[in-house]
Amino acid sequence: MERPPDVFSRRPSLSGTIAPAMIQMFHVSKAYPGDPPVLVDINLDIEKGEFIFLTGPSGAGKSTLLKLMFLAERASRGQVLLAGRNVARLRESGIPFLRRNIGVVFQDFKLLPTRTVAENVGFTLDVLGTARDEVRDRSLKMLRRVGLEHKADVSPLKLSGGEQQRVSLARALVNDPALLLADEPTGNLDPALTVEIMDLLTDVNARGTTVVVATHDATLIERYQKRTLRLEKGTVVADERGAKAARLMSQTA
Amino acid sequence: MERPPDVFSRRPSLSGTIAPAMIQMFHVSKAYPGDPPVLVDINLDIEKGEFIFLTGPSGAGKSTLLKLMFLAERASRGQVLLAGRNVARLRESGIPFLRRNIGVVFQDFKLLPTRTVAENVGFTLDVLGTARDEVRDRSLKMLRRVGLEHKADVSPLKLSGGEQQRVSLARALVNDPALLLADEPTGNLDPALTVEIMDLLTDVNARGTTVVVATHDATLIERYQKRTLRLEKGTVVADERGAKAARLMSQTA
Amino acid sequence: MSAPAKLAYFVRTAVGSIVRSPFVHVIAVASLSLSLIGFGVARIARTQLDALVDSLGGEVEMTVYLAEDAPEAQVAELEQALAQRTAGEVHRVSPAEALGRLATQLGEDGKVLTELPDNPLPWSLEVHLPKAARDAASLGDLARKTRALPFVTGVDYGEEALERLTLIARALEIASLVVFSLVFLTAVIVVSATLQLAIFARREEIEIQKLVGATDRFVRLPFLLEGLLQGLLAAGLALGAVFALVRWLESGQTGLLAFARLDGRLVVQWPRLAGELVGIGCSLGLVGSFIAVRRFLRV
Amino acid sequence: MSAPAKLAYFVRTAVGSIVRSPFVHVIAVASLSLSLIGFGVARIARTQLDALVDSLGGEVEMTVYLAEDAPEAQVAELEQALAQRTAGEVHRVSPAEALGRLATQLGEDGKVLTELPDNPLPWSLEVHLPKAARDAASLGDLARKTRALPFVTGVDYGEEALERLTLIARALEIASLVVFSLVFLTAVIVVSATLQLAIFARREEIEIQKLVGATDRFVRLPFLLEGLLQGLLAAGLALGAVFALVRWLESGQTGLLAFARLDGRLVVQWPRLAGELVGIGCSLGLVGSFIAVRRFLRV
Ligand SMILES: Nc1ncnc2c1ncn2[C@@H]1O[C@H](COP(=O)(O)OP(=O)(O)OP(=O)(O)O)[C@@H](O)[C@H]1O
Ligand SMILES: Nc1ncnc2c1ncn2[C@@H]1O[C@H](COP(=O)(O)OP(=O)(O)OP(=O)(O)O)[C@@H](O)[C@H]1O
Ligand SMILES: [Mg+2]
Ligand SMILES: [Mg+2]
Repeated sequence: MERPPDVFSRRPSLSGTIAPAMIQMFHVSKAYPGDPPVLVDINLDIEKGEFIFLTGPSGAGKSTLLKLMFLAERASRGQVLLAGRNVARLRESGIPFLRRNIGVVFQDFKLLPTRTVAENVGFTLDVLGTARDEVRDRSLKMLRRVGLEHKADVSPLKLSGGEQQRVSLARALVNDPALLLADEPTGNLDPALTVEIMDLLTDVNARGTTVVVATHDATLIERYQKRTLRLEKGTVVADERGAKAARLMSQTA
Repeated sequence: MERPPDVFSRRPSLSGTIAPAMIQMFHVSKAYPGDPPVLVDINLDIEKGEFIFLTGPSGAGKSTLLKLMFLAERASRGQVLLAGRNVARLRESGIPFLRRNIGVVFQDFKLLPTRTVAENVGFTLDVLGTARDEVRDRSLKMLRRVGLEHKADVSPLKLSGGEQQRVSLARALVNDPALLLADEPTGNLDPALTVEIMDLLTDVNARGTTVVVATHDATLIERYQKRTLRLEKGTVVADERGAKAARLMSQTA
Repeated sequence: MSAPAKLAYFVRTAVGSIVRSPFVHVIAVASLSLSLIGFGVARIARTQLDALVDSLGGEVEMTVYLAEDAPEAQVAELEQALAQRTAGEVHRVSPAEALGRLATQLGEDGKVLTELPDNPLPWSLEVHLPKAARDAASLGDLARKTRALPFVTGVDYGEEALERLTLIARALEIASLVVFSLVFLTAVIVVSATLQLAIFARREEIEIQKLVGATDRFVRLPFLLEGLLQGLLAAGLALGAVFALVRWLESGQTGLLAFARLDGRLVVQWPRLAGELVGIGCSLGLVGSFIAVRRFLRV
Repeated sequence: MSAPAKLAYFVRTAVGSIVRSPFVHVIAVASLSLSLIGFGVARIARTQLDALVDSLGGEVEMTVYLAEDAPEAQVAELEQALAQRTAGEVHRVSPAEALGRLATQLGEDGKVLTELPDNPLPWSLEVHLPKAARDAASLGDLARKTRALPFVTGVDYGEEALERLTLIARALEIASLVVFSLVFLTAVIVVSATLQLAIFARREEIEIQKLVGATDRFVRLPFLLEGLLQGLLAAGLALGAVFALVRWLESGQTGLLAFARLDGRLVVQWPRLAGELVGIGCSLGLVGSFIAVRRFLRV
């Protein structure tokens, strides 16, 4: 079996060298065959431990950008580096091991209707070969954190939209990934729950996980004051890392 | 063929009698077998031509309430009247004709990946037996209104989340229904598009369609100042028809 | 919408679905046509096997040996009675004719007969038995009664050969029953299974159609049309395959036909076979999709 | 996780999937076991048909008639040569023995022989031909050469019967080839088709597994196990069905066995048949799911 790339390790490098960034993109473009390009000349640098909002109008390319990050799609041009590793050079058989370090909340949830909620969450651990009891334990614990422990043994078909979204989040977080990609993780949640889930995400982030959240919710961006990338028509039109303090000031003023 | 119930007619009753309400619910409860009840003793009266927001936390029962309105589910107890007609007395074979007057935007979109976007939108018209060319014409016109004419001949699989949501809305509106039920229709849209779509809905409402929108978006409810039903744990905890003016005043003050 | 326009819509939908997801349809058509090929081959084989049984049986005769002093009137009466009971032809055979035949029959050994001082053979009656009369039990009965007549010295009718023939016919009956029911069972299960899976793969479509107000009939019709189209297609393919098989057999490379004594030609009633295949194919397709669509219509 | 624990996980997953969506699995197992029943029946029928051909052929003999003055040394030499060439038994038959046999053979007609003044039959050699030697062409050659010997007056060997026997054997060969390939084709298509549809219905699961970091092997293994389980189950069912069929035939209600002269018993090597069915079932299941899973593994 191939070794998982341990560059994802969150422990500080003992040799004292500078740890590589979590995600780097150099002049990345993405076009689906037969269509105009969706992403054009993207340059990105997301450090380990950052919390990033990704925003922009519908169809701007947010989901596509996230797909490039967990290798559901490959860039048409340019270089994508994950934890310093050039993914273009990665063999097909290496992808699974890379993905085990990445949790993804899909915009359409992607839950299996034939499994229970707990089994859906445990999927990520099953793949790692975790023992059965431990899978169940950790799945339940994670479900409790998103407020759905009581729905553990129910089919996702029987859940409301917001409940499904939280299950998808639980699945993404259950194996404590180094990188969390969340595509519109609060789109079906009421404001109170949104705060709870965002607290969970900041908590996870505080413990070292790099978090990228695609969202349309302006209130969220305003409230949390994190670095925000704004995509429009496939290009990054704003990277408000520096503007953050400014905006914060203008509001408190 | 059975006649469609023409009680949905939006023309004023010639005989001068009072037109029945669009949706009425009396002591309606809904429990899925084996689970605690999802809706408890709901009483509702939605007049023809109203614009209603339905809000409440995740899992409160909003989608379930909408399902009762287009007969995807039947009430466990109580009476549901659609356009004055008691749906409990409706035969199974009458349901399709009733549904033809109701447009539904599903929370999970429910688009067919094997058809093009235009075909998905035209589905509603096909069912009515509309001629082929007219189906195409009206579908394209509707797609233009949601800003997706250029994606007409593409599979929904190739659309972004927000684009899919708008296709679902186009399908719901293409046959100019008397009643529109929209479950979280802007959950995947950016603020600018949300305004556009809401404008479309108010426009449709102005032309006589009764509109019920389930949403988590507080900004929406605040901005549009419509009658808002708030569900919590399966019961209506607030019906802010009267409070509307008051809130409006408190904000402008 | 007018009726033909509506039909056009349904046909378009059915064809569209076949074009869109060819995979499930290819499988359904393949399994349907395999079943139909099985049917066609069994059908032709049955005819050929009947011919084979006949050729194996050859001529079946009953010979009645007459006493030297048999009275002409009674012999004539017996002749008539036998002709009537067996519906066969009856010939009177003279001793000289009988000796000649015997000599031919014996081949090399027959030479001994030429050395006979005089013809020891009696007059006899030869009954050619038509197929219908070749029934071991009733022939045995007839032979016993004839043997009892005072002017009859003996009756031969190839008992053993006849019994074996009866057994062959019966065995073929059973064998074709077993094969037929196996083929039929396979066809029904496989066809309805593939169609159910095909529709299972499209339950989403059915669900959405019903949610936007389609009647059950509206949902069902394109599926039924699909089943019909699949049946037609499968029948065409099966007919082609059976035709090719028959031509191959007739080409003489196999020797199968020489054996069945058909001069290298199979007697196949093509129009009838085509009709049967199309009929069965369409019914299987229709019934299969009907059953299948019913399972997923409850939304 | 340890290897046995991992295996347990895969078995659990496979069994779980069978329990969760029994529908597709029932279909797959049904079509698999129908194919296996077809195979089993064909297998047994082939053995029985071989026996049938033998029984139809009966004894095949060659008779060599010797001249009255045939020199003993050369006759003995011929005897040896024939025994060697045909690998059969050779008997010398005296004129008296030959006449006796002829009389019996002729039945009623045989009475004429008792009236012969003296025995006109020559000495002869009778060659019992074993199965292997029953080849029309080489026997014809042998007969021609023997006939050319000065002390041989004639050779008979039932040319016509032998040729027919050869034809029957050949026809059965061809027929079973056609049936076998039809059954086999059906089996392969149907099994891989149902398994593909079964997996098609679960492409979502495969997609999600791959998205959360499952290796191809991890995705594939439960499907392969499922195929294996299906194969085993189908083999068991098929074996049961074939066993029931054989018992039914042996019960004598059909008369099929009396015909094949097997005293109402079919000679079936059950352990071997069971092994073959399990082997074929498991391979079909494995290969089918392997092909099927490959189609949907690219996510
Ligand atoms: N598989 C595909 N093939 C072709 N075009 C695609 C495909 N997937 C996405 N697109 C197109 O790429 C563009 C960007 O899609 P993407 O899903 O990245 O948008 P997004 O920013 O996530 O939008 P949203 O906020 O609505 O989810 C869209 O116009 C979409 O139609
Ligand atoms: N088919 C079902 N069987 C059993 N329980 C169900 C079923 N559908 C929904 N529920 C339950 O009913 C409750 C209400 O669900 P509903 O979908 O109506 O919520 P909602 O208000 O739309 O929530 P959201 O905002 O998250 O979409 C949830 O707790 C859900 O688990
Ligand atoms: Mg998106
Ligand atoms: Mg909902």
